[in-house]
Amino acid sequence: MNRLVVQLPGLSLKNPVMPASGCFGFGREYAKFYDLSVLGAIMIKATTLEARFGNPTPRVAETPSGMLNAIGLQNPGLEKVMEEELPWLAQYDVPIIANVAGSTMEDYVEVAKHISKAPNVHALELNISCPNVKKGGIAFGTVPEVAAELTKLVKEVSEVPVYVKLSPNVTNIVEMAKAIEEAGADGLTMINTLLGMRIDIKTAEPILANRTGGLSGPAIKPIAIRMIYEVSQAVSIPIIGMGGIQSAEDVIEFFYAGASAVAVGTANFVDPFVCPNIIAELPALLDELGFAHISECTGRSWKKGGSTIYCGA
Amino acid sequence: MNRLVVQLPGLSLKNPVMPASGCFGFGREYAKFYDLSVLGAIMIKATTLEARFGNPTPRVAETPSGMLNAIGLQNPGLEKVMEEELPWLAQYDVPIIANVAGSTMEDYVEVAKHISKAPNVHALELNISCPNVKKGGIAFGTVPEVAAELTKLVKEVSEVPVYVKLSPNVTNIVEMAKAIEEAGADGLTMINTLLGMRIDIKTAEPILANRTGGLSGPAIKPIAIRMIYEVSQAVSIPIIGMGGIQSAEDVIEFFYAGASAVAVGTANFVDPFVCPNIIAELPALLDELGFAHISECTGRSWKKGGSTIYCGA
Amino acid sequence: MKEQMTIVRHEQLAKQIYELTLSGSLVQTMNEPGQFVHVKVAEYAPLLRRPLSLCDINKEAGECTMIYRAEGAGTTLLAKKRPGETIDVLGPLGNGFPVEAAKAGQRALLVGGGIGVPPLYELAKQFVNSGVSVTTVLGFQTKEVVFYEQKFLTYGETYVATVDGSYGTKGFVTDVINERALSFDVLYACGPKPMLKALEQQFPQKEVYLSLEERMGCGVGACFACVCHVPNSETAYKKVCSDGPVFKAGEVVL
Amino acid sequence: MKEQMTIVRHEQLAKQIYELTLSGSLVQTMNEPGQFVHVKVAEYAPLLRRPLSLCDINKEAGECTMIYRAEGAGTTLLAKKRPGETIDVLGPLGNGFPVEAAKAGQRALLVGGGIGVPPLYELAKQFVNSGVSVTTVLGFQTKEVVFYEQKFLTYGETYVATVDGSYGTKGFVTDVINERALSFDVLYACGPKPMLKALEQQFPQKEVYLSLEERMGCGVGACFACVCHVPNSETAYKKVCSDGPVFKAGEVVL
Ligand SMILES: Cc1cc2nc3c(=O)[nH]c(=O)nc-3n(C[C@H](O)[C@H](O)[C@H](O)COP(=O)(O)OP(=O)(O)OC[C@H]3O[C@@H](n4cnc5c(N)ncnc54)[C@H](O)[C@@H]3O)c2cc1C
Ligand SMILES: Cc1cc2nc3c(=O)[nH]c(=O)nc-3n(C[C@H](O)[C@H](O)[C@H](O)COP(=O)(O)OP(=O)(O)OC[C@H]3O[C@@H](n4cnc5c(N)ncnc54)[C@H](O)[C@@H]3O)c2cc1C
Ligand SMILES: Cc1cc2nc3c(=O)[nH]c(=O)nc-3n(C[C@H](O)[C@H](O)[C@H](O)COP(=O)(O)O)c2cc1C
Ligand SMILES: Cc1cc2nc3c(=O)[nH]c(=O)nc-3n(C[C@H](O)[C@H](O)[C@H](O)COP(=O)(O)O)c2cc1C
Ligand code: FES
Ligand code: FES
Repeated sequence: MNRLVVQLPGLSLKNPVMPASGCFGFGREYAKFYDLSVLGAIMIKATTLEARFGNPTPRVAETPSGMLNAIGLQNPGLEKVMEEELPWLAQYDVPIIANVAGSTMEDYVEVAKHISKAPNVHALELNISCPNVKKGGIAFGTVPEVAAELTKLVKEVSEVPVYVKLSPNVTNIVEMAKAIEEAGADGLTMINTLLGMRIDIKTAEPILANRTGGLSGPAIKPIAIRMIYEVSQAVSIPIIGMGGIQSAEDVIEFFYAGASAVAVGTANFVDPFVCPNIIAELPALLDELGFAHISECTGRSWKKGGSTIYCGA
Repeated sequence: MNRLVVQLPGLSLKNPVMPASGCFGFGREYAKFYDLSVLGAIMIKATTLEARFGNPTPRVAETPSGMLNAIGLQNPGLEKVMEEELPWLAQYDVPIIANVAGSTMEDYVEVAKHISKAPNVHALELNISCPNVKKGGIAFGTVPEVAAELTKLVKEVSEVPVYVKLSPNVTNIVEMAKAIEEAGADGLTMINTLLGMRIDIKTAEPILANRTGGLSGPAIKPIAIRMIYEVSQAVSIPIIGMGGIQSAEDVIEFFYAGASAVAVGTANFVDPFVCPNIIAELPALLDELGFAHISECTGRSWKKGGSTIYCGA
Repeated sequence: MKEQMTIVRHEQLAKQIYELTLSGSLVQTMNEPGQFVHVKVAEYAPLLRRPLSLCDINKEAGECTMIYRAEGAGTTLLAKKRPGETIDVLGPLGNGFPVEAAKAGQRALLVGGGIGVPPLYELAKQFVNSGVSVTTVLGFQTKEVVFYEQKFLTYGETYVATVDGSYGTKGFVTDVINERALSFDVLYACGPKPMLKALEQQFPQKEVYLSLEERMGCGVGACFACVCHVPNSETAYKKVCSDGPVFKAGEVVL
Repeated sequence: MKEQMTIVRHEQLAKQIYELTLSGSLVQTMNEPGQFVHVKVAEYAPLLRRPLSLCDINKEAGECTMIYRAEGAGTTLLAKKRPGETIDVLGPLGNGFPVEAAKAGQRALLVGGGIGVPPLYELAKQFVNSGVSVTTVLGFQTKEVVFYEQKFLTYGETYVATVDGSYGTKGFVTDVINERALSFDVLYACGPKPMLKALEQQFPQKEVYLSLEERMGCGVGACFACVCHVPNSETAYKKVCSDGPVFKAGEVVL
C-alpha cells in the first residue's frame, strides 16, 4: 500500500496527511489517542528563540463553522524544544516539520539555524504570517520583498529544506508566492489564518483579549482552495495545503486544487482522531474515484484533461 | 418608536436594516412575502449600462456556513431598471440605494449619472469589488488610486450621495478606505464577498462554471467585523456594514464594530422573512442591552468608555 | 409560505432513497404537481435550503410527501430525522406541470428518471381524477434504486428501465418508449438533462413539458442563480425556481 | 475516549437549567468528580465542543449525568435533543477534585456558584461513601435558577444563597460561610472567578481546591487556548483543560 506515499523536498512521507502547526502542540497530547507514527509528518507548534507566554485569555472564540485564535505563539523557546520536545518525538517514526517564528529576521535565522540540526526535523516551515504577533509578523507575510529576503536568509543557514507559510491576508497571493519561490524556498504551505474578530454582544468588548485573531476551520476552506488553485499554477515548488480540512474528501479537493500534501488544523480539536481517520479512509476514496495514487490528484482541476478520466454517476 | 431611525448622507432611514445588493433582486420576489415599506432601505441588484446575462450555471455552491456565487452581474440594464424596476419600487415608502457596476470608468459614470436622477434613488453604492467580472472590476477594488479616481468621477455626476463598496480581498483595507474617503465618498459599504472556490470531488472540476466565486454568509462575519472595526476608526464617513448577518444580535455586533447601518445578504435566501424579523426584534434587544437608541452602539467596541455603561449578567 | 412542519412518517424505500411525509397547514396551499418545497435541514449548517419536489399532496390528512436521495451533506442529515421532529419548510414554490394541458379522455405519458420520478406521482393522481389516462415510464440506474413502481401501477400502465438491465428493460426510458411504440397526447417528464434533451428532440411535434433542475440560492427568483437561456437571445432568460421548474419544450435552452 | 453516547433522560430543572443523562461504555472510565466531558452538540455547526462537568457517575447503570445552562448557540441546541438521540462525547478529560485530600472523619466544605454546582454533587457522593462529612453552600443569582438543593441535602447540611435574596440567604456564598461560621478541614469550590478569588483570599491557611473555567479550543492540552499564569513567573503556565480544571489554591494566578 504505497499509493499514499508522497515525496517532497526533505520529506519522504508515508502519507500526505499531517497535523498543522499550533493545532497539535508538540504531539504529546494526541499521543494518548493514537500512535503518532501513523501520521505523514507533524508540524510542531511555532518555536521562537525565547520562551513566550503569549497573549492574555480568552484566546479563542467560536465563529460560524470556524474559530478565531490569538494564542500569541506561546511556546517553551528554542532550547527547550531542542532538548525536550524533539527528542521525545524521536521515539516515533515520523518526520517533523519545525514551524519557525520570530519578531525580527535575526530571530528567524537563529531559530532556523539550530532547529534544522535536530535529527528528526526534516524541513522548516517559516511562519511569516501569524496575525497574532504585533511586532513584525504580519509585515513579513504581506510584503513580497520582505518575505523574499527572509526566505533567503533562512535558506542560507538551514540544513533542511525550507517551506514558507503564506498569509491569506493579501491582495495578491500569487505575487507573494512567486517572490518566495524566486528567493529559493523549497515549498509553500498555505493558508495561515484570516484576520478576524468577534465582539461580545453583552459587553461590547471584543471576545478575544487580543481583540483580533486568526480565523481557521471549515469556514475558510473555499478561500484556501482558491488560493492554492491560483498559486499552484504559478509556481513549480510543491504546496502543502491547509485551511478547514475535516475529511478525506476535503483532502482530495485540496489535491485537485494543486496541493501535494495537506495539513489538518482546527479539526483536531473537533475530533482528536481526525488525522488517522482520514488516512484510513483515503485508499477507499481513491478506489471510488479511480486513482491508483494520490499524487494523480494534484492540480487536476486545472491540468489539461484533468476531468476526463473519471466518469462517475 | 424612533429609536431605530438613522440619518446617513442622503438617507433618512426608519431603521438601519436593508437587504444587500444582489440578494434581493429588485424587490419583486420578496414583496410577495411582506410589505417592503418596513425595510430601512433596499440595495438593488447591480445595474450596468447594458443588459447582462451573466455567467454560465452553476452559479452558486454551498460552503460551510457560507456560499459562493458567480452570478456575473446579470441585470436588465440601465434603461429597463429606470423604466420598469425603479418606478415599480416607488409604490413602497422605502429609499433605494442603487448598486452601480461596470467594466470601464465610463460605464460607471454613465450609469451613475442617470440612475441618480430617479426620484426614489437616494444614494448610490459603487460596486468596485465584484470578483466575478473579469474585465476591470477587481482592479478597481484593490488599487487605492484607481478606486479614488472612480469615486471622484462618479461624485462629479451623481445627484445623490455616493457610497463605495469595499472589497475584502486586499492586504490593507484601511488604506483603500482612506483613499476613497479623500476622493469624496459620502460613505462606505463593506464588505463585499471574499474570492473563493470549490471543486467537485467526483469530476475534479470547479463546481462553479466561472471556477471562482464570491464567498458570503455567516462564515465571513468575523472578517467583516474586523475590517469594519479597523476602517471605522480610520475614517469619519459612515459605514453600512454587511457580511453574514442573520440576526438582531449580529446587527448589534456590526454596530459595535463601527457600522451605522447594516445590510443583510445571503440570509434572505435562508429565510425570506429575515429582514422584517430582525427589525421587529431590535427594540427588545436594545432594551435588554440598555440602549435608548441604536446609534449609541456604533463603534462601541473601540470608543473610550464603551464598555462601562452596560453591566449585565 | 414558511412553516415548521412535523415529520409524520420517514421511511427508506430503496438504496439511499427516502420517503418523507410532513404535516402542517402549508399543505392546504399546495396544488400543482411539479412545484417544490425548499427545506432547511438543520438550524445552522448546512446553510442553504434544499429544493425537493412535491410527490403526494393529501389535503384531507393535511400531509405532503417528498422522496429524496440521501447523497450530500444536507440530505444525509435529513435522512437521520425521525417522526415527531420538525423541519423548516418554505413553499410551495415555482410553477408545476400544467395538468389542464391533457383533457379528459386523452392519454398522458409520464417519463421520470431517477430522483425525477417523485413529482410525476401527484401528477398521475390528478390525471386519473380528471379522467386522463396515464402511461408511466420510469428509468433508474440499477435495481437497487427502483421505487414507486407499484404505486404508479395503480394509476395505469407502468414500465421500468434500468441502465444496467438489472430490472425491467435494459437501457433508457427512450428505449422503452421506442420499443413499445408508446402513444400519447401530452408528455410530461422530469429527470436528468440528457433524458430531457432526448425527449425534446424525439417529439418536436408533440406537446411536451419538462421539469428542470438547477443549483439554487434563494429558490424564489431573487438571486439569479438558476437562470437558463431562452432560444435566440443572448440576454433573455428564465429562472428555473420561479418561472419553472416546469417549462414547455422549446421555451428554454436545455 | 470518544463515543456516541445515548441520551437516556433529559429534563429541565430550573430556568434554562437542564439535566442530561447519557449511557455508554465511556462511563466505566469516569472516576474523578471535577473531570469534564467535551461534547459535540451537532454534526456541523456549532463547530467546537462544549466542556461540561461530570455531575453524577453511575457505573452500575452505565450512566453519567451533566447539568448545564442553555444560553449560547451550542447549549440551546443541546437542550432540544431528546432521549434516544445520541451525542458525540470526548472524555473524561482533565484532573478533578482530589477526593483523598479529605480523610474519613474530616469535614469537607463544598462551595458552588451557579453552573459551577454540578461537579460538587459527585464529589459529595464520593465523600459520603468514604466517610467524610460534607457541608454544602450553593450560590445562585435568583430563585428561578436554584437546583439540586434537595439532592445535596441527602449528603449533609446544605445552605443556599441568592444574590437577590429571593431564596435562602440574601447575598453570596461567602456571606453564608461567614454568618454561619462554617468550619471545615478541606474546601472544594467551583463557580465564577470572583467567588473563587474571594474563597482563596479568605482561607489562605486552609487546604483549598478550586475548579476553573476558561474558553477552550482542544480541551486536551494541545492548543494553548486555556492557559493561566503560575505565580512569580512570566512564562510558566498551567493549562486549565489538562493540568486542571481543578487546582490547589495558590498554584495558579486567578
Ligand atoms: C426544482 C427541484 C426539485 C428537486 N426535487 C428533488 C426531489 O424530489 N428529490 C430529490 O432527491 N432531489 C430533488 N432535487 C435535487 C435536490 O435538490 C438535490 O439532490 C439536493 O439539493 C442535494 O442536496 P445534498 O445535501 O444532498 O447535496 P450537497 O452536495 O450537500 O448540496 C450542496 C448544494 O448544492 C445543491 N445541489 C446539489 N445537487 C443538486 C441538484 N441535483 N439539483 C439542485 N441543487 C443541487 C444543494 O441544494 C446545495 O445547495 C430537486 C432539485 C430541484 C432544483
Ligand atoms: C472545565 C469546564 C467545565 C464546565 N462545566 C459546566 C457545567 O457542568 N455546566 C455548564 O452549564 N457549564 C459548564 N461549563 C461552561 C460551559 O462550557 C459553557 O457554558 C458552554 O461552553 C457555553 O456554550 P454555549 O453554546 O452556551 O455558548 P456559546 O456562546 O455558543 O459558546 C461559544 C464558545 O465559547 C465557549 N464558552 C462560552 N462560555 C464559556 C464558559 N463560561 N466557559 C468556557 N467556555 C465558554 C464555548 O465552549 C464555545 O466554544 C464548563 C466550562 C469548563 C471550562
Ligand atoms: C489554535 C491555533 C494555533 C495556531 N498556531 C500556529 C502556529 O503556531 N504557527 C503557524 O504557522 N500556524 C498556526 N496556526 C494556523 C494553522 O497551522 C493553520 O494554518 C490554520 O489554522 C488553517 O488550518 P485549519 O483551518 O485546518 O485550522 C494555528 C491555528 C490554530 C487554530
Ligand atoms: C447571490 C449574490 C449576488 C450578489 N450580487 C451583488 C451585486 O450585484 N452587487 C454587489 O455589490 N454585491 C453583490 N453581492 C454581495 C452582497 O451584497 C454582500 O456584500 C455579500 O454577500 C456579504 O453579505 P452576506 O454575507 O450577508 O451575503 C452578492 C451576493 C450574493 C450572495
Ligand atoms: S434560485 Fe435564486 S433566482 Fe432562482
Ligand atoms: S483547550 Fe487546548 S490547551 Fe486547553
